[in-house]
Amino acid sequence: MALLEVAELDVNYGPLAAVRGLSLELEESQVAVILGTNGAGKTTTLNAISGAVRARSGTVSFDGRNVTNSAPWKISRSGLGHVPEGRRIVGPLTVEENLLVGAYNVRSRGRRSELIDDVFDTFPMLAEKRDELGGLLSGGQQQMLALGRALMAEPRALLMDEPSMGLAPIMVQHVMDAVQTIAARGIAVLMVEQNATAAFRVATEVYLIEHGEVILHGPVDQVQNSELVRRSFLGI
Amino acid sequence: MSLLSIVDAQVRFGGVRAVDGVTISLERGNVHGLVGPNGSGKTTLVNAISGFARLHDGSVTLNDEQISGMRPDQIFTRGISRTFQSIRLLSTLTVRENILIGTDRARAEGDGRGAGKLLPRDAVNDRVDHAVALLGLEKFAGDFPSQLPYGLQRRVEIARSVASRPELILLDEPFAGMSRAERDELSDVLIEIADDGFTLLVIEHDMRIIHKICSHLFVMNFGRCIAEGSPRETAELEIVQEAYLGKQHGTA
Amino acid sequence: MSGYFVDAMILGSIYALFTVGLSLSWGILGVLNLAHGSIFMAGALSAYMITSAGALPLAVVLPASMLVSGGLVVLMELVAFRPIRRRAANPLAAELPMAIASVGVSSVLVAFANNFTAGYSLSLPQDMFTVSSINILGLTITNIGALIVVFAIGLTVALGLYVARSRQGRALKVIAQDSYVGGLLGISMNRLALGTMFISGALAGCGGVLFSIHVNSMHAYMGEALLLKAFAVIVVGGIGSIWGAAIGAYVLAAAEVLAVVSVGVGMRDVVAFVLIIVILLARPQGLLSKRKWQRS
Amino acid sequence: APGADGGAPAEGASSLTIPLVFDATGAAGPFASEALRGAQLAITEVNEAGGIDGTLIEPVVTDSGSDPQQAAAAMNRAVRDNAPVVLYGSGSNMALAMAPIAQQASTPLIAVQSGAPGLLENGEYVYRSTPQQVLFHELQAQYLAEQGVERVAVLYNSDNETYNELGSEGYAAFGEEYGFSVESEGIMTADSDVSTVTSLLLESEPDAFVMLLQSNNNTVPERLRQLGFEGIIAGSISIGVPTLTAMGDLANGIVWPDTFAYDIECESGSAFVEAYEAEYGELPGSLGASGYDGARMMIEGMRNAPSLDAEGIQQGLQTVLESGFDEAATCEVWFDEERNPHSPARLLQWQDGAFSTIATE
Amino acid sequence: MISWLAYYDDVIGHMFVLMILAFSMYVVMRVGVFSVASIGFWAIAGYGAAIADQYDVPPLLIVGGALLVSGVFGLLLALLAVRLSGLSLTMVTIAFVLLLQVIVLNWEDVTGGSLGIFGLPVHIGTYGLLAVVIVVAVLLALYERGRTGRAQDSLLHDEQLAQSVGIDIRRQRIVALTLSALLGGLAGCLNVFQTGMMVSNEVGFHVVVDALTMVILGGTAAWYGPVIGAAILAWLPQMLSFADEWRLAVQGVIIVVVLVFAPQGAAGLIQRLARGVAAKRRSSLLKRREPQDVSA
Ligand SMILES: Nc1ncnc2c1ncn2[C@@H]1O[C@H](COP(=O)(O)OP(=O)(O)OP(=O)(O)O)[C@@H](O)[C@H]1O
Ligand SMILES: Nc1ncnc2c1ncn2[C@@H]1O[C@H](COP(=O)(O)OP(=O)(O)OP(=O)(O)O)[C@@H](O)[C@H]1O
Ligand SMILES: CC(C)C[C@H](N)C(=O)O
Ligand SMILES: [Mg+2]
Ligand SMILES: [Mg+2]
Repeated sequence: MALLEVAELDVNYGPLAAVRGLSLELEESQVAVILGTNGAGKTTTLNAISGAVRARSGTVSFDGRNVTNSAPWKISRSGLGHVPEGRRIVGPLTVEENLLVGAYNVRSRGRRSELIDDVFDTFPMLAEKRDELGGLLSGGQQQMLALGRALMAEPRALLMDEPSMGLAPIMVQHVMDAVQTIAARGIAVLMVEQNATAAFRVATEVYLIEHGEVILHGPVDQVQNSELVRRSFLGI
Repeated sequence: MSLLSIVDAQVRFGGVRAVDGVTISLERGNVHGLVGPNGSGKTTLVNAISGFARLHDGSVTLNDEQISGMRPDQIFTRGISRTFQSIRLLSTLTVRENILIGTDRARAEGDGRGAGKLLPRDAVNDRVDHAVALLGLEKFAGDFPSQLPYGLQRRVEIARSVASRPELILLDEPFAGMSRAERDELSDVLIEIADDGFTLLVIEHDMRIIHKICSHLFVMNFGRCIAEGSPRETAELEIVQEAYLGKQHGTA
Repeated sequence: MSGYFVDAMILGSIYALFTVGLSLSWGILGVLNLAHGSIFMAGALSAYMITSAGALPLAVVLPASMLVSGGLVVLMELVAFRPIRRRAANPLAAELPMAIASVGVSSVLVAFANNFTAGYSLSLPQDMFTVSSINILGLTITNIGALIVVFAIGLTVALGLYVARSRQGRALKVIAQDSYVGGLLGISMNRLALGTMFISGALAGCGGVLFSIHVNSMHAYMGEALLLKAFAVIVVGGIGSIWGAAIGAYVLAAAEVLAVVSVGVGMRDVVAFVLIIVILLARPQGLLSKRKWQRS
Repeated sequence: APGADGGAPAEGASSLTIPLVFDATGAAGPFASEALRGAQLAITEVNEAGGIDGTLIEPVVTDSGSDPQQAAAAMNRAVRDNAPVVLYGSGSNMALAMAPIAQQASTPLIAVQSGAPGLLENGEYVYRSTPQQVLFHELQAQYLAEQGVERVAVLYNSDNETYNELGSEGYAAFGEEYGFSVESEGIMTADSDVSTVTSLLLESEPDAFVMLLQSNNNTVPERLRQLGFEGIIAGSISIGVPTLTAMGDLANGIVWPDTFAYDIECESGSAFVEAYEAEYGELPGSLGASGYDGARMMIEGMRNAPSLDAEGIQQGLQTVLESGFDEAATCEVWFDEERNPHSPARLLQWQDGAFSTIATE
Repeated sequence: MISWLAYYDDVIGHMFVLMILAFSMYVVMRVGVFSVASIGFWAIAGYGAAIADQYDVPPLLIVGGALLVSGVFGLLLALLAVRLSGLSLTMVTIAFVLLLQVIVLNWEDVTGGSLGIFGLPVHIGTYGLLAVVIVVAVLLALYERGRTGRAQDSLLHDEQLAQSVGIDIRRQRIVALTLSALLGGLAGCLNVFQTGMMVSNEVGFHVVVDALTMVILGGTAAWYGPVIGAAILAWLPQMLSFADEWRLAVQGVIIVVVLVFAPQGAAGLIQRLARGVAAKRRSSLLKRREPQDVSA
């Protein structure tokens, strides 16, 4: 059975159906990418999985347990991390404190400092800014911090909403490498990404959604050849 | 004569030299690209031009008038508008109203000293309608921003800045969060705007777009402008490849 | 002269007990609880009600009253603050409605107390705690005065360390800023908010009980004057800062005692208000200012 | 048509609606609500005895909220309802707001308590039914002098006009007359911390400490004890038996002047005490007596009135001014040339849970 | 109907006065300036008018003087306070009001101390007040239409954005603070003209709370917010007279309930409903979008 299973998910904003009958599955160590134009319902899907918006119907199960419409904090504690759209760094906390709250449910002080060291290894730029307030970082630095913060919780699956947004090309590569590394450690990754070229380097599965529905789904090498994906997302 | 000249600009935050002696100029009617690694000072440079960051040293001159030291609203009045890297829309106003506030304080043309009269209401409406159409927002004009997906919110942000028809438009990562097709669409819009005689400075990480729309490129690193010139030549430079693009990324 | 020093210490401690909780809920959850004075009173009133059922020592009555006053604030959080926060467009937009709602709650509490006491001042029974004078370091102070000072300093330090050092303390700062992210990080906004509100109420209740023993009186309006003083205390220390509130409390108390002694009793209230104006015009962020964290 | 709180009489022609405006809530609430109970008792009594020549009094109570504007609004409403007379208790501020309206509309207004000096100057339609406190504090000053007191400290509420006058001028004058020096300090009623000001007053080493306070009557003695003060503690009518009882030992020896106490020794007084206790299940205090006497004065005015309308009752009240009235909780009430009421005063002292009279006028 | 109007003449008149006071609070709140200085000007103009009235100064001259004095002082205060933001400004202005209260209570010869000034002629009736309210409301409604309204919104929610689109936030705030002072002064003056008295109850923290309650209950979304808020506050005490000593408690509960269901106040609720209609219209548009439309 898959680690994360979404079945027939429906989400509405008032009268608007933002997600319709969406299903997806994610195994350990798997990296899946969701593609879609603006307004397709990508962010809404991730938010529904982590409990931040209510699903009207359908189920989300994580690790064999039904977590549909549970409180976000409960879902997060069960091991599902989420890097939100637009970074959402806590401005008045320092970089280090931002990372520490990421590890809110890691009780051991020692473990927390190990995790911080790992993040600083991955993003040395954050180590330099350790005592700077999160709100004062540059856009890209904040994106790194958001990623690092999610890793601090030692998640078993990670939702990432456009992780490459605002990152310089060299950093995009770096982040995708990092994704590959964590997936190799057994973590499942579901990412929404507009930079399909970069995402396809590390992803195994692709979901293309439109108007809240999955219109195309398959392994990367197959989907890559689809006319729709080539035209809209790869520009080939 | 250049539209905007920045001479030896310095912005410091405590010990951090976010902008460290930048001297560049922008030519009328051109689309200028501004790239650089994360934290290299691009946004801060835009802040310095638009009056949101105080210069510790150096100067910014627009049409021979020194604008460094002025307040942001005074600088806007002189014909510079900008977007923000993190989206800033007013949740209580509709999309159309959000675009309107960008033009409400625009001055009638021909003055340039910021003392001109406010635009008549009709002219404001025309400009806003034009911007709405340009960015394909007609269908969303009556919506509230929080109801829009990220990519469309970005377009509203851009429309607000463009609608006032300033001499210089500063765009901080306008393409963020857009798919490839959407980027192409938006880049055509920006080219169209430049063709109308406006000057643009665009911060962007997508080199493909940079090559497509820019006639001149600035590269920043550690607060300094380390290279400038035509996008193609500049991107070839080893120093740029190393600091910014990474090894495998020679071509787009 | 040392008598006035003791006065200032006790007064400052009362201000601290009162203000620290107010500052906590305001700075962290954006709840400017204008019913805090009534909660202070409710602590004292509940002590009165508890002891009227039978003679009990302070060691029992105090925790019980703190439970009552903390519980009242928890109730306020549940019926008023949480629903308002949930319905408001953003955290900032909820602040004033929550403050005004707390005024509403306050008038309920005061009306209850007023009807219960028939408008009279009551005294807590003497057998709960016998006030006597003691001598510490050459200063003469009543035992209740000493207790107030000890509680104020002890509780403030404990709370200050908790907020600064603990994981809950950090989490509180997250939910103050962005409850959406708090949820994604596994922080339960509701639980932490309840905990915070409880602490703030319990501290006020503790202050109320000790104060009413100290002055041998409690009545429906006993907390109102303190609320206005608390504004000055918070302004001096900076909103949301525990240490700031404590320092502000003693600064104000010392300034007031000094003013009464050297200028006149009429000057006493002027001190607090002039302090607010002068400090804010000179240093808009308060004496212990926080770093700015917003950029464009 | 106008609402529930006024207008046409409810039960036929034989009842007369009289507005009772009282500060049931707000700063003056504790005092006025007791006064209101006293007033209602007097009205019930007269109704049970058949009313005034067969006309029953139908009281309609309005709460001023201790707010002068609300009190004035209530007075305006009474005028519009053609009320023949209005009874008010107890704060001076509210009375002063109502008085000009009453005078202008020629509607008699009887104020209970409301000791502000200028009240009666509003004109002949404005009456006061209870003696100003300054009239009987002289008894207390006399007592202090007899006890050999040389220095007196006075702590008063500067935001209550009665106490402000008494504290800032009254006692200074007494001091000159009876040969003691006076140090005084004013505080607000809402001040809850009196420690420093008490210490300050004790610096002059007084032999007596006078509290002219609406609140803090129990905190000040506690503070005085903490500071080791051993002189006489004197108070005023606002101390009240419940507060004294609650204070326990602390209250022993406290003296205060009053025109009433529930052991009062005259027929009308003890009848009042008995009736009040029967009605409300507790013994009346000074304010209950004031309210009762206010209503008594109104009833006397009505009895003497040629007709039960404003003009008639005004004439009746003018008669009362000359004759005074007995059947009062304070035994008897008479009026001086300035139309100020007087009653026999006495000085009370608290000891071990009960008071005793230690001096009379 | 006519008799009802005549009967409640003073309540209605008072309601109109409160509306002008609420407008005064509203014009600053609307641009994100949380100043309660209005109450200060209400008090200054009120006492000024009452004192002048005692010397039989012609009413129109008094109004002119009140406007002049509050305008000038308002401008001075604005220049001093404009650099304070958010709650710091609130605190300074609260301190300003409380300081005025101390002055009023202590400067007996002039202000009548705790008693006040009574027995002044009534200069304005309900219809006169209604006319003033209508004029002010129309002016405000015209003022906040379109351009200025949007600028106010941007000031309220995002200063940096406001600056970036050419709005001089400092100037806007000074204008708003001065306008607020003028309206506050006007309201204070009319209050005296309507009631014929000025009392110390009209300055102090509870007046601040009342005024805030009006603005928050009504909402700051549009000019009709304060109108609704003032109407509620003027009539609640009348309608709740049945509750006797529990009146304030009932009033408190009502305020809490309203805020829980409409944290943006009545005006916010009205706008939300209007917004709901807009959203419905949109969603039907969206559904009709064809797939190729988007990917093109
Ligand atoms: N809070 C909201 N209220 C109403 N409608 C909303 C809300 N949030 C999103 N929507 C609508 O739901 C749909 C899906 O939005 P969503 O944010 O999930 O898109 P997305 O795929 O993440 O787009 P983008 O790439 O621009 O981020 C859009 O039509 C959007 O307008
Ligand atoms: N207000 C500030 N206070 C402190 N440091 C700041 C402030 N603004 C910027 N910085 C620092 O200055 C440096 C440059 O930031 P800037 O935002 O200009 O980078 P950028 O080039 O726009 O990066 P990105 O591509 O990530 O957006 C960063 O290290 C940032 O942390
Ligand atoms: C103590 C109170 C009964 C005094 C009363 N308020 C008066 O003005 O006379
Ligand atoms: Mg999205
Ligand atoms: Mg940037």
